[in-house]
Amino acid sequence: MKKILVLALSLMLAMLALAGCGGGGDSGSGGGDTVKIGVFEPASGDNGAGGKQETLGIEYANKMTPTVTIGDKEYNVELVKVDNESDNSKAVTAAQNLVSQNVSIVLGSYGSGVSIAAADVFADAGMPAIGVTCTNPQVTADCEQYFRICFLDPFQGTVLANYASDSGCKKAYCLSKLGDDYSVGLVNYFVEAFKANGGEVVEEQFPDKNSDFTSYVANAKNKGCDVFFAPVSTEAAALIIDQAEAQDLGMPILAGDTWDSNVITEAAKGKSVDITVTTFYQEGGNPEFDEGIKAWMEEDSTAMTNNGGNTDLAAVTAMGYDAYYVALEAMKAAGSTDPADILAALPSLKVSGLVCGDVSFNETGDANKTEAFVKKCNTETGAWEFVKTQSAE
Amino acid sequence: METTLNKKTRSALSVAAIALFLVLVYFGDIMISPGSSWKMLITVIEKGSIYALVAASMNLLNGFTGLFSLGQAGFMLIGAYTYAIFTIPAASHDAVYQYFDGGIIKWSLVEVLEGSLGVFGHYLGMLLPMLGAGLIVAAIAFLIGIPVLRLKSDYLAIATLGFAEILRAFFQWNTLGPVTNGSNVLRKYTTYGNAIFPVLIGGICIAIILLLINSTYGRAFRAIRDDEIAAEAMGINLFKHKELSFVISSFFAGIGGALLAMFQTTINATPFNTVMTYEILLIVVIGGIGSITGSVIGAFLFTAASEWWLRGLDAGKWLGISASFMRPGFRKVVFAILIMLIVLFYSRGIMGDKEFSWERFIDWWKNLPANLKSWPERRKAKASARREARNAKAAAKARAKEAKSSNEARMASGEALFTPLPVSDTVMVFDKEGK
Amino acid sequence: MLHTWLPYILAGIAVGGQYALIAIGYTMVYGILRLINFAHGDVFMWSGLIMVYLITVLPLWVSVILVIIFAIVLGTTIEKVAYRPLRSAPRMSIMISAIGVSYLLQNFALYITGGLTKTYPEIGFLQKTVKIGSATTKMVTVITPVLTIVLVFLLVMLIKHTKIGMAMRAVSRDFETSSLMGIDINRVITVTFVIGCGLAAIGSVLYFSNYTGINPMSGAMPGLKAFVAAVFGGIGSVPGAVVGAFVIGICENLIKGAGWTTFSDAFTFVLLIVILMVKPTGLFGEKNIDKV
Amino acid sequence: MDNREVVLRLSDITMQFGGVVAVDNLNLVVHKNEIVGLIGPNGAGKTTAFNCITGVYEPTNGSVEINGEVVIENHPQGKMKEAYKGRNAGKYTRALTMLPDKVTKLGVARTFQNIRLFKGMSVLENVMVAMHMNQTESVFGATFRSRKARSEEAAMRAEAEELLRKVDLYENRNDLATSLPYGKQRHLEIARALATHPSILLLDEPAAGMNPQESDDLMKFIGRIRDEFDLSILMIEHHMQVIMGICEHIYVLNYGGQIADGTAAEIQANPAVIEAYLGGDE
Repeated sequence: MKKILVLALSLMLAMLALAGCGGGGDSGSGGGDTVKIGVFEPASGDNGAGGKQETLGIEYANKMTPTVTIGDKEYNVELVKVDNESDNSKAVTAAQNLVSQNVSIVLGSYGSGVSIAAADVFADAGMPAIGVTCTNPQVTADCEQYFRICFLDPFQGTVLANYASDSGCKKAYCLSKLGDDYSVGLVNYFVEAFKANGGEVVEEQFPDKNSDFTSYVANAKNKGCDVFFAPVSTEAAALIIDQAEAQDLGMPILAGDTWDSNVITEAAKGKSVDITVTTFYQEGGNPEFDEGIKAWMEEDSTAMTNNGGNTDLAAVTAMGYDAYYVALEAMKAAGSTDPADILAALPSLKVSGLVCGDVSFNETGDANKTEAFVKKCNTETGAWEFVKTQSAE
Repeated sequence: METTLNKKTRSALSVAAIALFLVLVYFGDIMISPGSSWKMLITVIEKGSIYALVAASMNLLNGFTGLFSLGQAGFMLIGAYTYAIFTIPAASHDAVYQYFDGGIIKWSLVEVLEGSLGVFGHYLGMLLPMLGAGLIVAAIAFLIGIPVLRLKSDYLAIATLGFAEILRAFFQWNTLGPVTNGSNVLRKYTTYGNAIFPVLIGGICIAIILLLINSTYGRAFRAIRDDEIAAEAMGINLFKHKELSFVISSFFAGIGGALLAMFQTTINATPFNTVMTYEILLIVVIGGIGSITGSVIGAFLFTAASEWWLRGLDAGKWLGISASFMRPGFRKVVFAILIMLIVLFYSRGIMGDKEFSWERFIDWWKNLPANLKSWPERRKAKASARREARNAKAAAKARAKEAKSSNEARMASGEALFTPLPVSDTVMVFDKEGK
Repeated sequence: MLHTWLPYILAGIAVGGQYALIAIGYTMVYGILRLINFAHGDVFMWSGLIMVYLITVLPLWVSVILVIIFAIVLGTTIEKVAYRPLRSAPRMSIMISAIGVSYLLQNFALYITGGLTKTYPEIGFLQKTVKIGSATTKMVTVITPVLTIVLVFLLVMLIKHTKIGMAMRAVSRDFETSSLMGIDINRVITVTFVIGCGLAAIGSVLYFSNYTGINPMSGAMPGLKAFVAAVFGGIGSVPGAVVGAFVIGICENLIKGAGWTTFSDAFTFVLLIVILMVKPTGLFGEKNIDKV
Repeated sequence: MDNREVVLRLSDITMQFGGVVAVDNLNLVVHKNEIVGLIGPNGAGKTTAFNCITGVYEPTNGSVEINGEVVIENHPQGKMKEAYKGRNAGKYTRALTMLPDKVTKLGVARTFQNIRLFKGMSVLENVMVAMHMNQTESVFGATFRSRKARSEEAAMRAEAEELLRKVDLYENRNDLATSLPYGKQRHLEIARALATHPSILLLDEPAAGMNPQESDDLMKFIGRIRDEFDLSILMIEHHMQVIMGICEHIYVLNYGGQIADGTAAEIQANPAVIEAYLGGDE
C-alpha cells in the first residue's frame, strides 16, 4: 500500500513544481482589444517546409490587415503560433497549448495527419478550426468544429487520374510514404479513379527517413509504367526528381498540391523531367497579392528564409493568406470573439474577394470547390506554367 | 536530526496526499475552462502519468534488471493498436477504415459490453482491451525475448531497437490494412473522459511495479543487475528471470501504449520510433536509473518542460526575455543541452537509486533553510576540492608520462604489446545456453 | 535477367560503399571502447550540412577538405566531452551519453536548418550521368566502390604496419593491459575517432551527392544500417564492416526491386537479428570469453 | 583408503582456450565433510577449475560428478577436435552441460576470488537473494503479497538474520554490502553461499588480503561452519598457513597440470611442489 502512496506524493510534488513555474510565454486571457488567432502549423519534421510557407501567407495577411472590427469595436489581431512538429503524437499537446492560450479560432494545419489528431482537442474545447490545405476527408468528417477552405483528396485524386488518362497514360506507378495519411489517401483515390478509367497501377510505399529512391525509379521503369504518380512531401520530392534525372525516368511525374512549391521548381530546374501538379492557386491569379507578398519577403529576411530562400510563391502561401481573411470574416459575422459564436457563424459564411476563389462551406464543413489548377514545371526557367483548370467530371 | 515516523503516520500522510491529488485532478479537469492556461497543467498531468508508467516499466528493465533494452516504443505501438482496434464504435468503422471497406473487426468491445452491462460495461469495455493490450505485448515480448535476451548489453539494445523498427513497418503494411488501417490513422475509438483515468491507471500500474521490485523476484532482478555471475552462482536462473522482467516490463509498456492512444485520440505507427524510445530513456536518466520515484518525477518534468514551459523559446518570448535567436527549434536545443548536462555532470539523476520517503522529505524540508544559507561555503569547498583533484590529476599525468618514456624501449620492439591474455573480457555475445 | 536487375545492383553497390565508410567508424570505435557510438550517424549528417553552407563561400576542394576537418574536430570533441569523462562509468551510462549527443546534434541541426531539407551542392563530375549496360546512373555510383576499396586498403595497411595501428590492435584486444604496457590509450582513441569521422565525412560527400537532400534525421538511418553492417561483418573487423555494408546495400535494393518496399528498412534489422542468433561474432569476428 | 562417501569427483578435467591449456587433466576427489585445498602459483588454473565445476565454463574434456552423479561431461568437439592438446580425448563420449544456477541447486555453492557481492543491496538482502531459488511462490503471488508469499518472505528473513548472527554480521544487516570492511565482506560472501543450503562449498581464496590474525580467525570459522552446516569444502588459497592448518587433503597445480596431491605433510616434503613455488624461471 505504502508504495502507491509514495507515488501519489511524487505526483503532488510535480504538480507543485508545475504551479510554481507555469505560464510560459502567455500573459493570461486576451485583454480588452486583442483577438488571438491560433496558427497550428508544423515548423519542423517532414512537413516543416510546407508548414512554414503556409504560415507565411497568414503572417502576410496579418501584416496587411492587423486589425478587425467586430461589432463596433476594433481589435488588434495577434497570431499565436505553435509547432506541431508534423508528428501526430505532438499534435495533441500542441493543439491543447493553443486552446489554453485563449485563441478565438485556429488555422491549420499543413498535413492532414496532425489535423486529424488535433480534431478531438478542438472539438472538446468547442474551438472552431479552419483547415487551410489539409485535403484528407477525415479532417472534417465527424468533427463539427473543423472547416476547410481547400478541395479534398477524392476530388484531387480523380482530377489527377482524369488528367493522366486524358494524356494517354495506361499504366501508372503510384508511390506513397508509409504512415503518411496524405500521400496514402491521395494515391488511394487516384488508383480508384484511374482504374475506373481503364488504367493499370503499380503501388509502392517507401519507409520513413528513406532517402534512396533509386530502386523506386528503377521499378517504375522496369514495370513498364507510363506515368509516375508521387504525391509525397517536398523533402522526398526533391530526391525523387534527382533520381528521375539520374536514371532517365522517361515518363511524366504527376503529383498533388504539396508539390506546388519552389522546392520542386528549384530541384527540377535544368533537369530533363516532366512534372505536372494540381493545386489551389496559380501565380498571377491576383497580381496585387503576388507583388505585395514578394515585396514583403524581399524586405523581411526571415520570411524569405522560411519560403526557402527565394520569393517564388507556393499555393499554400496564398491559401494561408485566404484562411486569415476567412477567419476575420467569420468573427465579423459572429459579431464576437467567442469561439462558440464564431463556430455558429461559420456554416453560413460566404467569403468572396479571396485570391484562390470564393469560399463557402457545405454540410461537412468543406469548401465548395469544383475546380483545380493544373500546372506544369518549366525546367528551363524553374517556374510553374499554367496548363488548365480541371474539374472532377 | 533525523525524523522517524511510525508506519501509521506514514500511511496516513500518504493516503491524505493521494486523496488530495486525485481530488485536485478530478475537479481540476472539470472546472478549469479549456481556454485557461491552467488547462495545460491538466494536459501535462495526463501525458506525464502515461510517460511515468512507461518510464517506470523501462526502469524495471534497465535500472533494476540491468538489461539495456530500446524496444519500448515498439511495445507501446502494439499496445496502442490493440486497444484502438477493439474499441472503435461499429458506426465509425466505415469512416475510419475508409480504404479497407470498414475493416475486419466490425464491433467495439465497449459497445458490446455497454449494451449488456450499462455504465459498468463501458468501463469494463475499456479496461479489457487495455489488459488485452498488455497481454498481447507480453506474449510478443516473450517470443522476442527467447533469442534476444541471450545477448549482452549493447547487442541487446540494438536488437530490441531493431525489433521495434520491424514492428513499425509491420503495422504499416498495407496487407494488414483491414486490421491496422495500414498507414492511416486509427481514430474514433473510446477515450477517457477525465484526467483522473490515466492518473489512476498509471498509478496502479506503477504501484504494482514497486511491489514487484520489493518482492523476492525484484531482489533477484537487482542481483542480476549487480552481478550476473554471482546471481547465477546463487541459483538464480538468468534466462528465466530476464525473460520475466522483460515480459512484465513490456506488459506495462503495452498498457502505457493503450493509455497514450486514449490521450492522443488518434494513432498511427510513425511516431512510435526510436526518438520516442530515446525520450523515455532520457526520462529514466533524468529521474535516476534504479528509482521509480525518479522516473515519475522525471516524466512530469520532461513533459512539462518540453510541452509547456519551454514552448516560449520557440515563439521568441520566454519569461519576459525575447530574442531573435529564439525561433522554432530553439526549445529542443536548450532541452537537449540540459539533458547532456544531466548525463555528464549529474549522472545519478534527481533521485539516484533512492525512492521517496516521508522521513527524507521532512528532513530535507527542515534543513532547506540551513542548506541554502551554507550553499556559498559549500560551493567554495567544492571548488577547492576540484582544484585539488585537478592538481592530483596533473601529477598523475606527469608520472604516467615518465612511466611511458621508460616503456618506450619495450614499445618499440612491439613485443610487449602482444602478450595476449588467454581469456579476454566482455565480447562473448552468447551465454553458454546459446550453443 | 541481368538487364532488369542491374540498376538495383549498381545502386546497392554505391550505397553499400557509402555505408562502408560510415561503418568503419562504428566498428573501430566499438572495437576499442565497446561503445555503440550513436552519434556517428549524426556526425555524418553534420558533415553534409556543413558542406551546404561552406560551398556558398568557398571553392569545392577547399570545402571538401574543411568538411573532413570539421567532422574530425566534431568527432574528437564529442569523444573528449561526452565519452572520456564516463570511461570508468558503467557501459550503460556511456551509451546513454552517446544517445544524448545524437539527440543534441539532431536538434541543433533542426534549429540551424529550421527543419527544412537542404539541397546538397552539385559536384559536377560526381553527378554526371553515365550509362552502364542497360542502366543509367550517376558517376558517383561508379566512383564510390572504387574509392571505398582504396581507402579501406590504406586503412588496413595503416593498422597492420604502423606503430599506431599496432597500438590500436593491442587496445582493442585488451584495454587495461595495453594501458599498463604504456600505450597512450587516449591517443589511440583519438586517432580512432579521427579515422572514423574522416571516413564518414568522405562518405557524406559521396552519399549526399547521390541522394541530395539533407535534413536533421538524414544521418539516423544510414547510421543504424552502417552499425548493422559492422555487426554483420564482425565488430572490430574493418574488412568485415566493408563486406557487411556491401551486402546490406545490395540486399536492400534487391528487396525494393522485388516489390517488398514496405520492408526494405525492416530487412536490415531482420538481418541483424539473424546474424546475432546464428553467428554472434559476425563473419570475421573473433570469439572471446567472459572472465570470471 | 578413505571410505567416506565421495561428494565431488573431477575426472580428467581439461580446459583449453584456443591454444592455451588452462587446466590439464585434473583429477580430484572431495569426500563428505572433508576440507580439501587446491593450491598453486598464479595462473596455475585453480579458478578455472572452479569455473568448470560450477558450470561457468564448459570443460573441453573430462567429467564432473556431484553426489555420485555425473552432471558435467565433455569431449573435444568441432574445431577443438584438431586443436586439442590434452590427454584422454577418446575417453568421454557424452556432452553434458549444466548452467551455474543448476549446479547451485544441486548443492554446490561458491565464493569468488574478487569478492562479488551485490553492490546495490544491503547485507541482509544479499543473503536473502541466495534463498530466492528455494521459494515456491509465483511472481504473481509474490507481487501481490499472497499469504504464502508473506510467510515465505518472513521465513527467509528469519533464516537470513539467523545466518547473519552466526557470522557476526547481524549488527550490519541494514548496511550497504559494499560499505563493510574487507574481512566482513568475505564473511558475508560465505554467509550468502551458505544461504543456498549447499552440501559442498567452494571457497576461492577466502583469506586473500588478510593479516595473520584475521586468517587465523577465518581458519577457525571455516572449521566451525563445516561442522555446523555439515559441509564438504574445497578451497583455493595462497596462505599456506591456512591451507596447511585445516586441509585434510591438498592438490597442487602448476601450469594447469596436477603436480602433486596428499596430506599437508606430504605436500610440504614434495620436491616438485617446492620447485614450482621457489624454483623455475617464474
